[in-house]
Amino acid sequence: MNLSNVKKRFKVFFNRGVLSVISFVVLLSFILIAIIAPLITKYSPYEQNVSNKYAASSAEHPFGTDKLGRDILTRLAYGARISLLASLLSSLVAAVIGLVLGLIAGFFKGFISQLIMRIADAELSIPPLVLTLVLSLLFGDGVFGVVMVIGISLVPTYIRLVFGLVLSQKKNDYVLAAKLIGQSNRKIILKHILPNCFPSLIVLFTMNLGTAMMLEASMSYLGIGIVPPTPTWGGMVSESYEVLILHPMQAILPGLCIMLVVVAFNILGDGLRDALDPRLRGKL
Amino acid sequence: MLGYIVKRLGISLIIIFIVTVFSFSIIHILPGDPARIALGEEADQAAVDALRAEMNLDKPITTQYVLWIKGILHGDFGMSIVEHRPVSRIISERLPKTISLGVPALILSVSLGLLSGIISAIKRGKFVDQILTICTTLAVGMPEFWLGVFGIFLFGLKLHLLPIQGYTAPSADFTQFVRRAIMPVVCLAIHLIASINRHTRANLLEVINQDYVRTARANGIPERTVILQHSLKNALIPVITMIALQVRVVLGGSVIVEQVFNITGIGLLLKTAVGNRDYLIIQGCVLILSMITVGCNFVVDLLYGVVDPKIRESWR
Amino acid sequence: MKNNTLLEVNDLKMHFPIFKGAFGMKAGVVKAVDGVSFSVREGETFGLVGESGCGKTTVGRSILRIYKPTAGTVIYNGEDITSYTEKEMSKYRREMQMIFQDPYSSLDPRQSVGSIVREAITTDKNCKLSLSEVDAKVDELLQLVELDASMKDRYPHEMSGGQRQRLGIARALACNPKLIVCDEPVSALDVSIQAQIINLFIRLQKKLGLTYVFVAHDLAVVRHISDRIAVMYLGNVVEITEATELYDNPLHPYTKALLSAVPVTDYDVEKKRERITLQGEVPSPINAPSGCPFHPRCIYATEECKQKKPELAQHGDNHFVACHIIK
Amino acid sequence: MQDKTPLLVVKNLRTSFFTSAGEVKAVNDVSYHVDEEEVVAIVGESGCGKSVTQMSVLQLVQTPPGKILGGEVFYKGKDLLKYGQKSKEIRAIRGAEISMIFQEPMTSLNPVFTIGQQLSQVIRVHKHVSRKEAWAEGVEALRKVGIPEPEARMKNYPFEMSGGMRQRVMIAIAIACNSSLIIADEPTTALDVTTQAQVMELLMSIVKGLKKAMIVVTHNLGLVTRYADRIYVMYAGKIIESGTTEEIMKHPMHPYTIGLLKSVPNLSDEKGKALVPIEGAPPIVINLPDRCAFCPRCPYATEDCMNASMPGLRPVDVGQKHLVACHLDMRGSR
Repeated sequence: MNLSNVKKRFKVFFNRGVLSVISFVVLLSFILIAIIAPLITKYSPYEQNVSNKYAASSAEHPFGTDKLGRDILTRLAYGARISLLASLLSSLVAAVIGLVLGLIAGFFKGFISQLIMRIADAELSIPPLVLTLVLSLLFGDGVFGVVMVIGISLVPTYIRLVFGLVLSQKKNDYVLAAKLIGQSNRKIILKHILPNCFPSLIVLFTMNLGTAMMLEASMSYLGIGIVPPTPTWGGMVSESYEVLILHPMQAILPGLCIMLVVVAFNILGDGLRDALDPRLRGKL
Repeated sequence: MLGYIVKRLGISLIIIFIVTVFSFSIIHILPGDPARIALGEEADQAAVDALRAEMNLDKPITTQYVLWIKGILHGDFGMSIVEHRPVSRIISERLPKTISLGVPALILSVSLGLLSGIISAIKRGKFVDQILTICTTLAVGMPEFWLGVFGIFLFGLKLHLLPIQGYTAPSADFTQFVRRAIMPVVCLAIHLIASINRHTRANLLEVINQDYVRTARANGIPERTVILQHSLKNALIPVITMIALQVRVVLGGSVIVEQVFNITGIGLLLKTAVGNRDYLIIQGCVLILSMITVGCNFVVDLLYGVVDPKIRESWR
Repeated sequence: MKNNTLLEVNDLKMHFPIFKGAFGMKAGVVKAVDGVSFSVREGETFGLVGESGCGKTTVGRSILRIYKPTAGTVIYNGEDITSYTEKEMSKYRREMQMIFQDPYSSLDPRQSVGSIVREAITTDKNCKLSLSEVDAKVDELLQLVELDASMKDRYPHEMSGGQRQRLGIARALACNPKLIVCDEPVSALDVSIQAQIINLFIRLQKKLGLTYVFVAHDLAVVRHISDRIAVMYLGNVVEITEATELYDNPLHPYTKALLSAVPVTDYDVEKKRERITLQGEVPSPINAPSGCPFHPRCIYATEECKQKKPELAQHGDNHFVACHIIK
Repeated sequence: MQDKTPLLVVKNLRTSFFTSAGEVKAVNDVSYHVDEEEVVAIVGESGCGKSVTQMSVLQLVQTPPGKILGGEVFYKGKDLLKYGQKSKEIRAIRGAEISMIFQEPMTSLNPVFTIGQQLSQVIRVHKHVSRKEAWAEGVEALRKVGIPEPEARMKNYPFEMSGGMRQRVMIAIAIACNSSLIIADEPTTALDVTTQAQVMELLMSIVKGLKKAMIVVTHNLGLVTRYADRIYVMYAGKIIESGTTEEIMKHPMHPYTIGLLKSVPNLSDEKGKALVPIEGAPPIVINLPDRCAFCPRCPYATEDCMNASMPGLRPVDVGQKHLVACHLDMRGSR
């Protein structure tokens, strides 16, 4: 096979459509694994077996065991649960809060709008991980804490998006037309402005799933938020650090999982953006 | 010009004010008495009360805030309750390390990101573009800590090319600084390189479809000039915004990267302080870091005028 | 019966402040409309014509009280609505409708055709129609604007420009309006479609007794549809007269130039026409010239024109001109 | 009478856009010519392919999705389509031999460069003169198009100028390198009526004064009547009628041209004359059947029109230069 032929096949394989399908399949399988985790493995993620620590890959333990003899496959599967759940819930929290604040800031002029936008700016001026570190003091550990912390730190992205969308929509004549037929402000927001925000919101939401996942992993790696022994991918990388030279796979596998899911979310977001709202290209 | 600067400065100050209120109140909503944390569970109540008085904790919360701000304006961020040293001194010891890694990371990502983005756009759909697209897509999804761990494993432990941990100041030993900084800098820059590449590519492709690019082509301007002059300058404007927004991501990344490579910069300081509830350090770090971000954004706002004559017009 | 005055505009002024600098200081005003008076009789079409920036759109929007005028009065149906609040306006809101220039941005892209018309019907607080009656009304309205009832489930992006404009008209008609301000309603359409929409406007007027204020830059279109026409220049009306009179006997120098700038398709007539090409550009409404706004470009301008702003004065039947030269 | 030599001859030009919905035959077998010192108008509604035809002449069509599929474009005897899209040869033609003026003066000039930078760049690309000389020539060009204070204007950015002024700048760029043919694509559509007259008069005085040829692409029939020598009428990617302005305006022979003239409101019409619109909307040129594309909207269409294949251009009368692509003989039936 000559080089140009290779290049051609490569091109076909990696065009948008195929990539989107692959990422969709990757995501679906991770979600499936997360849901049916107890069916995949007979072990519990917390079940220790110190006599069998750092076991090599075998039929019993496909990916081996960690320093406490826990099955790595099991911990990866349960880790998927935590990571997916945390990123999904935190993105939802952020979307709801951001949508409401963005609508208010965009539709009503004056002090309230200025205040909301400046608070969003202030939040955006604090580096993301610094913000989550500080907020985690407030919300404490556990899934709820992590969801709130990540959710709040993602809010400004939604506020800014919705604010911009509302402003650009208010310029459209259909908002004026609705006013002229006697429609109230509240109805105009709910019936006309809100539905037209949704396509862009969905795009941002999908992309933020990846961001949330990354933040959760980073927090877990630092040992804040969701703490051991609860299985998380970030935490697993952190735990395997000390035995890196002997058992590198223990660090590489969970990292690979994070990367696959985040990349899949991003590609899906790109695809959705091109399909739903191509104007966002180059902005998100 | 002056009016514009004053306006941007005003907005920056408002943002910093909100940040101070935020970081101050978060710490004070938290349960637990800082004086008690400082002295330990066994200390007697009288000593705790004395410390509370010394730290102004017995005063009303607004007075505390005003005193804190007053101190900051005099360069006094208070005393660390764990290290018993001035916060300002601790931060000034730590900050240079973070910055000496952050600045090269920014330079690396802007230069590499822009260059690869332009190549991607010119060769859109071609083999090079496909490769770059795959690389950047993967890079965006790569956790910094994992890349760091992977780098330590490969270049440090397996190949013995680079030291795996620690930090040397560039003034002390520059070669050693470079050897130790390579991996942290790459880790800090990886996400930013990828996103600058994506943005540059997307914006350039968008601009290439504009009417004025068609005019340039219709007037026989060579394709290279069309892209490097007519399109790039227009495409850069949104990219600059995006870079300004991403400065904070690099600073945030330092928390992770400093943990991975055991560099005692401001990120690691903050992480430790959060663990210790050393609240004046937390407040100080948050404030300093957000001031750096706001400052960068301010500079970028001014930079706009260089690229966009419309903004320059509004300065007059 | 074209004698009842439906709308009267007296010395209407609309000045927009410009803010500049760090503290949002007022740097000047755009005198978009600077003293415009005219009246519109019930059932007639009143044309407002002029080039971009002359303030014709602002006049249209001030009539509908989308803007609150800086000075002057708008009298609708004998009632001074100039300083009405949103609440007081609500009784006339639905009587006064607007057709927009851009058939794309004037329709909500996420609403189906049926739902757009239905919304306009049901927003009426006094609407006591049952669901099926509303549906029947929607069909009736679509039929009125010559849209197929099968289009009800379509979305605006599936329609052509002409169909969208018909839908915009149907939405306005759903409110049972008396007065419709048409803001450049055909200028975004293809030439072969323009005639369809113009004919529709004329038919609807005959059928429903509508009153139009027709705002446009295309003299030929305005002349075709209007009974009377006001020519605007830089926030002022320079000439008001009957449509035929305007073309046969234009008096104001600007009107003459405007008419001669529009070529006609009649080959022999076109080759014989006199061509007046104006020099210079329309001045900015921020620092409009003193005296007659047209004097810097007018070849007849005298010292008086530079000093004193001319008032509209009658020159013949129903023919009003604001010019010092015409005596 | 001396016969004029053709400056530009376009033969059987075909350009298509390949979209997800199918192949859009934007320019479908179009042939026309422009003589020296002649003003030719290409008339049609949006989407008829009149602009794409001109873009194809200079190979400015975006590829992909567009592609020039075939045909020949002879300019002064050389076939321009033989040159590559980015070749030196075609670049030497663009802006220097054939200049284009576009519709949108607001977006056709680069917002981040001054007028002087853009104007002198074009001069330098084609004339190999120094920066200073190019600047001076630019000032001269601005003076020729009637821009007051050209030296100061050279330092302005496009957004500091009005639409009419920007269109004058476009004209200045077009004449700066002394091109023989100007292609003006809807040059005045975005402008006000009186500015439109100013710009057109300026263009005509330049074309007549400097003995250039011009192609005006427009939908404005009045403009064509006033300024053009010859007219080509396009519909759905094809030329359906051509002839001198007088012939076409006085005796249109294609039902579409007739309909267009009847549907446009005219200042000279007597009051009360009803407009006769063409019903329906122009077709989207995807997968059109092989028959007259105007058939579905044509009030004169017969059974034969629906079944017969696409009519070719034929002379209205034997030996005449007035050509029409219609099965019917419309003489006297108007």
